[in-house]
Amino acid sequence: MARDDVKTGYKYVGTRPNRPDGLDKVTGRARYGADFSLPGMLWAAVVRSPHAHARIVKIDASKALALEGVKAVVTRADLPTGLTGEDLNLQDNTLAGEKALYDGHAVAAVAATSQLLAQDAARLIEVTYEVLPHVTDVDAAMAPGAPVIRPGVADYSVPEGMHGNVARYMEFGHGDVEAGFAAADLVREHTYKTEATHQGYIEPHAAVGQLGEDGRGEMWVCTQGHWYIRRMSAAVLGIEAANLRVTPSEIGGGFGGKTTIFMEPLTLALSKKAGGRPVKLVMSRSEVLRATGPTASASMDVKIGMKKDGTITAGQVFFRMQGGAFPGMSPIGEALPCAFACYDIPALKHEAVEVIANRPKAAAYRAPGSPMAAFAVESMVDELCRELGLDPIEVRLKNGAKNGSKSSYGPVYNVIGLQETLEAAKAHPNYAIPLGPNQGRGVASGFWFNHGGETSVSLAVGEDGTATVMIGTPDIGGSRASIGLMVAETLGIPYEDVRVNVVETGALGVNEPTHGSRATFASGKAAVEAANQAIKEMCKRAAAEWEIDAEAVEWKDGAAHPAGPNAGKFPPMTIGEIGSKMGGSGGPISGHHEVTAGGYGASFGTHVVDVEVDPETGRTTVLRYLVVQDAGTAIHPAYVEGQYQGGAAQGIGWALNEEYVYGPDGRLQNPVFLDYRIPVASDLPMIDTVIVEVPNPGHPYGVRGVGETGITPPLPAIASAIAGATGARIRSLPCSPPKVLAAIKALKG
Amino acid sequence: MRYHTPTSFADAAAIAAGTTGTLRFLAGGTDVLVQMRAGMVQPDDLIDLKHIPGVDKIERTAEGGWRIGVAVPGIVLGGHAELVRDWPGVVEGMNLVGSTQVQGRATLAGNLCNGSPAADSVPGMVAAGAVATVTGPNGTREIPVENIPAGPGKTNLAKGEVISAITLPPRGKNGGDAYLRFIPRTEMDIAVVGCAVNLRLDGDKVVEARVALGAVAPTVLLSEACAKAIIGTTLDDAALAALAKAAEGEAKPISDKRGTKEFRIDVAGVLARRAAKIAYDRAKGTSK
Amino acid sequence: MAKVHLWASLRRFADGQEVVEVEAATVGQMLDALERAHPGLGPAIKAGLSVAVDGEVIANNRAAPVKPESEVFLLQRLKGG
Amino acid sequence: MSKIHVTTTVNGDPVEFLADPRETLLDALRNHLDLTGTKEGCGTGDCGACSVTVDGTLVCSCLMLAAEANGKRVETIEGMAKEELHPLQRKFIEHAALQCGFCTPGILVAAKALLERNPDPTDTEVRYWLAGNLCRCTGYDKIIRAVQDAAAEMRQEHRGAA
Repeated sequence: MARDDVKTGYKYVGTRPNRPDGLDKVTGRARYGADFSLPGMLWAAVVRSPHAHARIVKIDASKALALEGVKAVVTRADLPTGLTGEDLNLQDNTLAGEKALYDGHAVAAVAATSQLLAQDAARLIEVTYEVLPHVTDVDAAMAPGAPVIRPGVADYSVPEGMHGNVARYMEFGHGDVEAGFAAADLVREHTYKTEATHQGYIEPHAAVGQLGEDGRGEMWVCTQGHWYIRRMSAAVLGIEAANLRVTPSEIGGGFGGKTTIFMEPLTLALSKKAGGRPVKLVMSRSEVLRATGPTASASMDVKIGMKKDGTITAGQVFFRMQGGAFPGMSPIGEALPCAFACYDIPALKHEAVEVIANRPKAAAYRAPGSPMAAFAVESMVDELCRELGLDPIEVRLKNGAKNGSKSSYGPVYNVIGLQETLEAAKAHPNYAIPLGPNQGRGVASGFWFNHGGETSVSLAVGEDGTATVMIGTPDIGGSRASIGLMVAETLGIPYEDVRVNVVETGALGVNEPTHGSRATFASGKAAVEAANQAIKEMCKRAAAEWEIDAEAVEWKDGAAHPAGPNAGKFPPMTIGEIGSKMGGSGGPISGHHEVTAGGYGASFGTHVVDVEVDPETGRTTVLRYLVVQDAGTAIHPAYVEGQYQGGAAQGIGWALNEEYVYGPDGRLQNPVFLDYRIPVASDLPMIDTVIVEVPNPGHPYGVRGVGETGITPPLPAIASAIAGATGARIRSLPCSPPKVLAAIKALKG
Repeated sequence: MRYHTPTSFADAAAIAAGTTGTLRFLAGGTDVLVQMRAGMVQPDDLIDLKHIPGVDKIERTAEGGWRIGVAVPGIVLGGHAELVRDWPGVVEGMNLVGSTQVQGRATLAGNLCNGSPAADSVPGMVAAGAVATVTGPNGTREIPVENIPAGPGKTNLAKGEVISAITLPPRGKNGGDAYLRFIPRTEMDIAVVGCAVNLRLDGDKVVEARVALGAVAPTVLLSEACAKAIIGTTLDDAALAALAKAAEGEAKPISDKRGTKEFRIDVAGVLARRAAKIAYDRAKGTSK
Repeated sequence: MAKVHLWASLRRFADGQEVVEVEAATVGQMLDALERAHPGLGPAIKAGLSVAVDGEVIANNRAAPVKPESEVFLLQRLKGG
Repeated sequence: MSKIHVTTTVNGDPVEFLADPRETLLDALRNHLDLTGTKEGCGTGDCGACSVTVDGTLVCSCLMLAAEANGKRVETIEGMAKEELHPLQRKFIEHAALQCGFCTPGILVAAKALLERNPDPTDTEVRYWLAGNLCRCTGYDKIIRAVQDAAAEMRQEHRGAA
């Protein structure tokens, strides 16, 4: 299933060349967010609320401003009023208004001539708070008597009578679930919980912003989407987006967490107040954990009915999710359709509510909502399989979605590869390895929609026969290489002759961020179209030179060839020859393509994990791990594997140790990597991968997008493996040693 | 902040005695710099001890023990074959502190003075019977390591006093020590529970034992009851069970973000058992 | 006429109907027609919707074509990580 | 606040700068010497992105004051490639052992320090040595493979040279 086994006839697609930015990244030359500096630059620091919920009575910055070298302080009073909807939410999160809504909420910012001075000045800004009652847990936020954090937060969807912290409600389904449960031999019903986790990118947010009196400005920033940064920053500050030019730096990881703004507009606001001097702001790790966008925490009721032969007759879920103190941030709209997306079940009912709580404004995190939903549903499917003595892969093959299945969320699947991933997992040697004492095996499947979105790409043919491609989707994990490969394939020129650049907002039309697994899919698709456009023009130039019809010229192997009746009449004209003469043959040759890309194909994966649990301490060791996922087509298989492995590692962290821990005072207790425990090198085994390729008919090279699905199956797969090893089922993540040990002891009575 | 680089402990003590604001000593800096970065501590005076001659040395004492300078980092301890042969438990405790990078800087004295009940190097030192040499404005005194920490983040050192060396006693014959800790990951975490066992055998029988428990009380505990449970035994299953029970009984932990009270009590017993076995095997010479 | 499937909790804004038939050649026309027929759906449409037309999910493209025989499902606006 | 005059050697070059006594070596490298290849991921010694060697010992430059570097020999990622790339650098590119690349300088510096001490480590030894270097993108798999492949090549070269 790896590329080697599939004959595609591609010359470049499917190969593993060095990435174009590799050299810069191994030598320390690549410039990330905090690596930019400008002449006359100031440094900024942010004052943050130490309270989970408090009225801001007074902000006194006089002592800070009295320090020599302190140039500007901004508070909410410096920002425009009258914003509505999500723009207001963004502004409220950039700087607190009347109330601080979570521990770490920004209250003021200061710019000074050095970083230490800015930090000293921030400590001198005195904020008077009136502390208010708070709530941080998703279930507690809906309990009677829980403080209503923001009255009137409910949108149109919330039925009368729900708690004041409920912001959204959703329900859908099909079939008769009660009849389905009645037809089952075994019906089980449980509640599953997941804690909030953070994307944990190693690069903290950083930006350098400059804004002059004329309202024109620039920003250099690490982001997944600089057009989003531009639009959001402009909205928050009440300036014209067109007057802001945003250049993305190299990005040190994002995973969805860098698709929105947090402190970026503050650099501009401070710059303007400081007479237009550029201002640099770099978050500390604790600021990142306290005050950027972790994912939601969830509490999920699941009920599934199964027959003795493994047929699933009905499923029902009720999800409660909190995405912080702002409405619209929890991924209920994604979690619900993902819940049963891997299955073809005759009767399903999905319900969810979004609740707000005194926590930071959640952001997207790799397949937002899908990992939680998978934890609940796939854990329950595993519980039923174990109780009925059924093989978990066979049950998934039996009930799994296929081409033409009606999806759990309504539409019919076109061409999908879930069954292929299940067959490959079943056939993999890992699935046959005998388990020892205290060892267990877990299986789970996962799903992500993938995404297309607004995309603009341009391509210029060089005088030397090379091609330069300008894309607007920041490269997080090797997309420049994969887009370069597709362009090389299309133009028929060596990969080394294609240069792919991520360009700033002034150089292209609008692009959505690198999110939803869309960069290689959508920018790649647009780049191929742009290349085709350039090819058309090059054929025209050749035709003019040969004095034949442009339609009688075909492009192959990097050259125009006379075709049809003219075949063989002229020697092929290479891209280099055409490029070298283009000034005299009509002018520079380029191609461009702008589209809201459609045609994306859903992505499915199946994971198999073996663990060993220390029965005396409850500590789980991952022994081996297998990721099988449908890539559509793997353009650069090494980076496809990298996405699979990285997604699995994040999922393993979520399953075992990562969690936001809030104290009774509503403050985050673990805002450092010491206690926010992401997997370290010695925690993990090698992560085996199988790339299944069921090409997506909606893409010229069959790409589906590979980034997101991989984080989804590990949560239930690990919990199920622990259940296999110990007999104890953990229904509340993380499966931390104290929890696992307590469950083992409870079993023993 | 004033940064001082005295060249003798007497000078260091004099500078320390003369300060009026927040004072910190700097050896490896792996705790102090973290606290400064987090804004928990803003020292007015920082006294760097690394310019004092001898602080980077490991030396045999006249009695056959080891005198370890306050700036000797973990990686140097771990690379000292003779010291490792004598006190593998002490060294393995120190080598569990932080990453390889932290090992390049972190010291026994710093780990001790940070005052954390979860400090990985402290149970091993306590079990070994290590002694801290303390220099103050009125000269030097020797204090058993277990008497240095006063509670989380606090020490029993008086104003102007600074640890000038750590001394491990002579290993002697038929002895072995070991340290184990429990963490949720494999590396990089603070101990949820730690336990060090140091014992001496006569034949198969344990004749001396010191057992120290970490992260189950405000300071590292030196447990009589645990020692009693194994002295006079051959560390058979009954003795190990008694040791586990004693450790569970001694543990008076709290529940926090790193673990629950119940979990810490259970695991204290488990680690005591496991560490005792390793120490026993080392004393027998059947393992390293 | 394209058949537009409403998720269950939207049906109360459309007289309890599960499927609403509308005349539309594009996603944008379809959404406009829906809102004209059932003004109660306005806030949901304004909040942002994704749609699936004949199996293909369309996040936010009002220009995407809808055929007379198309089967359309409304979804909440999808985000990605 | 009076500043401290620091004289040190970075990647073989003599350098001097004035440091606030509270400034870390990491701050000095990045802000005074424009050596931004060394990264800050946490500032508390938990992520290893700021790894450098000081007098040959691997340390976190965020856990060391700039003033402490006086008279020392500091090596950073910028000094790793001589006339050509270090085998580790080359193997990291070839094995796709980096995705976002932010942790890469620290991991390369740490891995180089490992191979200088232990030219033939086991996978487990590599994993524990690098446990203080967090990577969130790769799951470490390709990093371990790249380090081992570089180690094998370096052993081969060493044998060839001997």
